[in-house]
Amino acid sequence: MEPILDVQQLTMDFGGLRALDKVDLDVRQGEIVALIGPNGAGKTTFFNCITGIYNPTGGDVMISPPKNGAAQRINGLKPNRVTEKGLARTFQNIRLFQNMTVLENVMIGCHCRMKAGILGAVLRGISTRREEEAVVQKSYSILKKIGLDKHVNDFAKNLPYGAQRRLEIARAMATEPFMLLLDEPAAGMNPHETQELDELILRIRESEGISILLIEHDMKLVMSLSDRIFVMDYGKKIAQGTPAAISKNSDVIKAYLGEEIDA
Amino acid sequence: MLSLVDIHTYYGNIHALKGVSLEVKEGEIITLIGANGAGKTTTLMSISGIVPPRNGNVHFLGEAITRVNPNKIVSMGISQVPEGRRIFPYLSVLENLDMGAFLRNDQEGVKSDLDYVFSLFPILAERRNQAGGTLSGGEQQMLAISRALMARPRLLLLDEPSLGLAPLIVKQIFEIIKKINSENNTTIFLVEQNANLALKVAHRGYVMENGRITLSDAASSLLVNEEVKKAYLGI
Amino acid sequence: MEYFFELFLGGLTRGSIYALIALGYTMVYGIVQLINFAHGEIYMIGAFTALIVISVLTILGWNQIAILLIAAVVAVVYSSAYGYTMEKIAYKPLRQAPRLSALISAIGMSLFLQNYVLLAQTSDFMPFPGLIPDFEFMEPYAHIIGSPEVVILVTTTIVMVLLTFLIKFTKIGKAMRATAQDRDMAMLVGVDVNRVISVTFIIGSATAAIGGVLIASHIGQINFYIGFIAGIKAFVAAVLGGIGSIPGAVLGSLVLGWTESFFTGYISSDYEDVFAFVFLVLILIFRPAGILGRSTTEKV
Amino acid sequence: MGSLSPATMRIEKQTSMIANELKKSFQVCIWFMFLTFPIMVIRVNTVENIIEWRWANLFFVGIGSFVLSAVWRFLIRRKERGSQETVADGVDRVTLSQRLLADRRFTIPALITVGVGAVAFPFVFSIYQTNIMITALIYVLLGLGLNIVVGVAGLLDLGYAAFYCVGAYSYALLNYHFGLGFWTVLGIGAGLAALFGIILGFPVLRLRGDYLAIVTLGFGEIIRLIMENWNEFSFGPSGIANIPRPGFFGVDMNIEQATIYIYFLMIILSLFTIFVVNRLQNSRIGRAWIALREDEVACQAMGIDKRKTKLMAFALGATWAGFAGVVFAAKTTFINPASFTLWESINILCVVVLGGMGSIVGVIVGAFILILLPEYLRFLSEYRILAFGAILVVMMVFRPGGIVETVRRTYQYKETEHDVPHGRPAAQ
Amino acid sequence: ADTIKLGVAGPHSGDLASYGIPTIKAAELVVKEINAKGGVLGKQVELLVEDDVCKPEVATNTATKLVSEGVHVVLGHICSGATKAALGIYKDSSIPVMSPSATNPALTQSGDYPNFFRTIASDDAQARLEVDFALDVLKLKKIAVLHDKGDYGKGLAEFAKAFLEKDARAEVVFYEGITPGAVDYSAVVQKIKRSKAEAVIFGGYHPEASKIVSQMRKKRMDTVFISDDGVKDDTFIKVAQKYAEGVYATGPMDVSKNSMAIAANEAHQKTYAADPGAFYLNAYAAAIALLNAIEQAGSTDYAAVTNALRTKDVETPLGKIRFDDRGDAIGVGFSMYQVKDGAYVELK
Ligand SMILES: Nc1ncnc2c1ncn2[C@@H]1O[C@H](COP(=O)(O)OP(=O)(O)OP(=O)(O)O)[C@@H](O)[C@H]1O
Ligand SMILES: Nc1ncnc2c1ncn2[C@@H]1O[C@H](COP(=O)(O)OP(=O)(O)OP(=O)(O)O)[C@@H](O)[C@H]1O
Ligand SMILES: CC(C)C[C@H](N)C(=O)O
Ligand SMILES: [Mg+2]
Ligand SMILES: [Mg+2]
Repeated sequence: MEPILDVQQLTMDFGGLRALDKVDLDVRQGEIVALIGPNGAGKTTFFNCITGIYNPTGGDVMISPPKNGAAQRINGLKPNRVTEKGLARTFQNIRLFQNMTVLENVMIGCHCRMKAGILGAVLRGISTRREEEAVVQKSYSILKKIGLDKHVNDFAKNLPYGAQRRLEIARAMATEPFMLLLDEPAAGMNPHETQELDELILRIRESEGISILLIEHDMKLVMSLSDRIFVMDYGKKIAQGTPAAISKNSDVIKAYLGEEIDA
Repeated sequence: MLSLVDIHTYYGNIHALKGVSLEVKEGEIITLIGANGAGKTTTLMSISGIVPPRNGNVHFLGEAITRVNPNKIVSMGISQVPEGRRIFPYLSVLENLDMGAFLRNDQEGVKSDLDYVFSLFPILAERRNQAGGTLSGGEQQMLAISRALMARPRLLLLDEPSLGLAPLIVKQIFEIIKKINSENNTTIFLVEQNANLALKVAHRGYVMENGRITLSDAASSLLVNEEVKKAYLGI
Repeated sequence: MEYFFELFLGGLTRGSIYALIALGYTMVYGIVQLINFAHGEIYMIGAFTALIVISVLTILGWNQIAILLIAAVVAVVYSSAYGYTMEKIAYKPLRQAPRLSALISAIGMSLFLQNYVLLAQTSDFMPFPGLIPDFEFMEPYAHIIGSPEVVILVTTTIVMVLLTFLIKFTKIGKAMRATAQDRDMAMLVGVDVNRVISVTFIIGSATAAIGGVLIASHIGQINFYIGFIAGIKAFVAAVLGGIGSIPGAVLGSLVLGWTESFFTGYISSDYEDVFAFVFLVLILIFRPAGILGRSTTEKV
Repeated sequence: MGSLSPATMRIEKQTSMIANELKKSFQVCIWFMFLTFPIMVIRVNTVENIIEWRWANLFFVGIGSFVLSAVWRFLIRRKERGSQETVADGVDRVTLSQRLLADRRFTIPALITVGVGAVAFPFVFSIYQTNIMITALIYVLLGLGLNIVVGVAGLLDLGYAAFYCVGAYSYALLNYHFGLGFWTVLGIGAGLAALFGIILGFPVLRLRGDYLAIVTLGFGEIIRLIMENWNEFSFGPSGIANIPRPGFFGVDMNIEQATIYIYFLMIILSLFTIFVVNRLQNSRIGRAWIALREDEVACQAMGIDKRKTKLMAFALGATWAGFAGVVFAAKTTFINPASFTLWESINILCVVVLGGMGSIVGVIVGAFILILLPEYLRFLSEYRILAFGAILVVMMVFRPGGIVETVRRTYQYKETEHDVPHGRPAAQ
Repeated sequence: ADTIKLGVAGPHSGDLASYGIPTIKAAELVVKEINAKGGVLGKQVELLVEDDVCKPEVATNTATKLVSEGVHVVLGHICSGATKAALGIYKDSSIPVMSPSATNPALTQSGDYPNFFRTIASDDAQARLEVDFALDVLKLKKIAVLHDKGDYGKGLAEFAKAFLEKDARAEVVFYEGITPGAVDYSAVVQKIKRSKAEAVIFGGYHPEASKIVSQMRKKRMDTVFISDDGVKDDTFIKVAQKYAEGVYATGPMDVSKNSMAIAANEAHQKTYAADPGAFYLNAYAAAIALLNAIEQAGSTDYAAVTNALRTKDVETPLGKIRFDDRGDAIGVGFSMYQVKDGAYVELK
């Protein structure tokens, strides 16, 4: 099967520091792929380069959205263009719109799939009104799926940490992506909550057909969720493979895991 | 050493702590576990005086420290590794560590402590002149812990020190916690999501729900407590 | 060529005048993230206090040098006291409030202080004695640059160096930087944030007073409104240099001074300010955080 | 022990507290006497070499600061206690004003009263009152426009008066040269202002916070200075006089009638503004503005085009200043660049922040207070601006969020029966 | 009580307050004196003081306020711009207005404002005098014209420039505006030096003038400095001190020998323990002229009062004055002054 995300030789320099060094990575339709590695390995930087936050120094980022399959190069695009093309992300340090309600946060996610312009907003014709209603409804049902329907009208800043992480996912889903990039979604969650997250991610893939690329340090979650795992260290890819293979890979154990773990 | 008696803390209109009482004895490692939003962070912030409790009392070494300025509290020997690391983003790693020792005057001691934390986290030594804000998440966490250690506290408050760290480092961190507790006789108050690990290093533990302490026991008993297992250990 | 040199020196003088005010401005901004709109008024009050002291002592028949020193000291003390009080009244209660609220409070303060001086003293311009004597050795260059200008230049440099040293290397300076970056965390490492902020205002106001005395004696006249105009220019200069940066404030001031001087000299003073602002915009387009400001890209 | 009943203990505690407060106030009083000593007490006449000692002032400062400090402490204390008490009932604190605004039983009669009052106003009150009401309404327009930029989109604009200036000069010049009428220029002026909004918007797209503020400040000054210098175009600082008031089918009106006419015109224009601005804020674009204010990076990651959204905010904000400018020129019949200084921009900014950033009702209230206040403070004569400055500080200290804080809109949604394969996640 | 209401409008706060406040003082003193003598037409005179901050938009409010409070005559406004904006309102309510300071020529020359009078001459008259003096008396060839970009200063400078350009004897080598309030004018001064101008004609006020003159002299330039009544102010000499020596300035004809002027200045010294400020005597004269006109007219009727202003002479600190059809004071003209030994001396 053709990869829907194909990253080749991605390189990123910060001054003298090479944070990414010719990294290759690919994700196929419907896959859950994990990106792991020690702290400072360059995982978040990798996300930033793919989503247009940074402009990579070198390499290619290609996507082939499943709906209109033509492959296209997306490095150098503005973040909003990347999102329009169907890649949505969450942030390692939560970045919600703190002073907006939970529902509004998700509605912002819908922004790029809406059409109403200034005139539409002022005149509020039938189509605009329909669109607004539809967006409210869509946002609500996403929240319900994610289990935040109790909090629709709360301010994002007043949510507990775990709920904020889930809201980030909800917001990203609202952009109707074909692929979600999750940066440490389980950080700050207790094992019980992590378990719920595990189920949630599986459900997103199953019911929406969204592929997932995730960064995570919780090995239990990574091992149980992912189809394939990529491992980075010092900006380089040091291994890739199935969970079972990775958990036994001696390089990975040495650099990252510290011991063999059960996949 | 530290005791909280029936403290109530608010964020504007949100009643975050609804009568928390707990105690930490000299030389102990105690841990506070609880779901997201239970009020663990708030408890630490109330002790440090950043979010002073509206009612109730906090005593440290026999002195009341409720509504005392945070800098006074620090000078009495309480250091905190706050949630979210809170690295000074434009200070270099070295300067961040220096800030940790802000109230100390013994140049020699500071120097040797610096070497000590660099030995704990060699990566920090490598990045010593990089601005704190550009470190990766995990590097920042190491820096936050080191910074607190630089104050040579008598009581160290740790808020989710393992957050965002690689498994290898997490293990390391917990070892360091044990080490500073036994070697330097630093008392440790540990807040953790990773309850499993926390209860393994701690002597005693408290469980917090919705701004109240609902359970307290020896850590080993909590580890086998059915409810705790179900709710926090994910087993 | 000589003309060029003259304009260069003129711009330098003008720039260092801006810098004397901009230094305090940028320092307060750097630590508290507050556009202290009333900074210009502190400068004005410094000048007024000095004038009052000078006049009283002159009438009492004191000697020139003693008057100069005493006036400067009293002005520094009073400006600092005003800065300190202003912070306690108008800014401290607003620490947790939206930043714009503090800005409006500062604007209110600025209006209040202007009119306070207007009412308590007079609305007219008052002559301010030229305290700085013409040095003998400067006479050959007098057609290009005067002694007071040289004194201002030197003072600006000294103040800049002292402030940079203070912020970079002293304990209170470190505490200031920590407070600027994360106030709660600064408290958690034992910094007395209230004190740090008070000290910041006191030092910032003291530099404003020094500016007040020197600039007023250079210009030769003051009234209640001088602070506002000077404050705006200093604000522009501070931003141009990268607000919060001490050397930036000086560099920004000099660049602004030169821009104005050369534009006036070679083109026209009609559009002097227009050009200065256009230049400002151009610089900020290429360096969105000012000449010496740190880049705003944040790590996500 | 037991000899002290709790009641006496309370009283004792209170008396000691009061004594303490008085001591504090006394210290403040001494401090202020020191602080104001040179400027309030001494006045020198440098020509005649006379020193005038006004010791009485010291006394007034002393008394004044003592009383004010006591009141100030009392109010601060109450403010803190106030927030404690609302907490006790556990409900989310909604301020009285917000509650009132949300309650239809209150809003409808209130709206009717305001409506009737507004219509009757010019017939009941003097032409002076009507005149200042027009000014206040002009500021409602300006405030609502700037609110889009500052309050909603979070872009600090210190040069807003520039667009106001564009509107005013559009009318004055187009009328002077081409005889265009008020109604024609109303549209053109707004359009030109919007165009300038975009022109300003481009270079500042990359700038943030205070850098943006300074560039907009510069832009405002540039426009004013051009008007001052370019005589051939704008008649320079001496301005343009005899600008016609708006016409009404060629009817000749005396000043009183004209004032009333402009008053109603402004009422209609304000209603129109409120309508449009309200709709904008509650639309896809309005949400994007707010999101932009909250977090630019996340905003872009959610697919919002930062450039386009910012430019729209600038352009739409400027449009209202354009309208206001045209009306302003028609109302004063004389304009010169001095009306569009930085202070003007600051004044409009004060309207927005004092009223409550982002809140339409707040901005309207803010405009009325800030414009009417100096007018009604006229009895204080020279102390007017002094008092005005003090009031700004006090209002901000005691209501930092503005007079009316924004309430986020809640949306109506239908419960969906979403079939979730794995059952509802067990969120507590 | 039945009183004669005299409105006083001008900038009483803000950056231009110093031009407005002396007018209040003058009005207060005049009214106090007249009231002590039994008032006007047997009624006491009441002052209604209103601030206009020199802004046209505020001036319209000020004017409507005064009108709705029923003023009979208005002393003000101070700035030409504010005056222009306010005049329409007074005109519609038939109220005579007299300004001590608004010098814009159009105010009287356009014929748009029949209710307007002033106790100061207009800018073109001053410019004429300055130019004539430079050419006829000083016989200068190269002249720099400078202004402060303000309403008044630039207006004046433009007249001066136009007059010079019409005359073949001299050329304008330099014409520019400076930024008022700037901390230093060295660049402009250097430029004047380079232009080899023999004289500078400056339109504007004394704060800028003193800075420019001082800087020129400090740079050892001896360029002649000619300016206007905005500079013919003692503050200028106090501020510029030794550098003021030799500066020419036009100003209302010398009244220092006028007994009323002396008395008025003394009254100010006595009451406020300070020197009177700008336009004080003009305001003093205007207040007297207005109240006198009412007395002469026997009522506050608009036609009668304006007629009295135009036909009846009145003794004021500026001398004996009457107003012409356009509203300019007859007999109030300008003469040229020069600073000699720290004081302005009228040149004949
Ligand atoms: N904007 C930047 N400027 C300079 N260095 C940077 C910047 N962003 C990242 N780095 C550096 O790049 C390296 C990789 O950082 P990155 O955040 O990608 O790590 P990570 O793999 O996500 O680690 P973690 O698991 O701890 O989050 C780090 O050493 C970091 O210091
Ligand atoms: N700054 C704040 N403003 C308002 N409410 C807050 C604030 N900080 C925390 N809260 C609220 O207080 C309660 C307790 O929060 P706290 O951060 O102490 O929980 P926690 O136990 O540390 O949770 P976590 O595991 O997510 O860190 C929560 O309901 C939270 O929403
Ligand atoms: C006080 C000055 C501003 C008045 C000036 N002569 C004018 O006509 O405007
Ligand atoms: Mg990361
Ligand atoms: Mg927490």
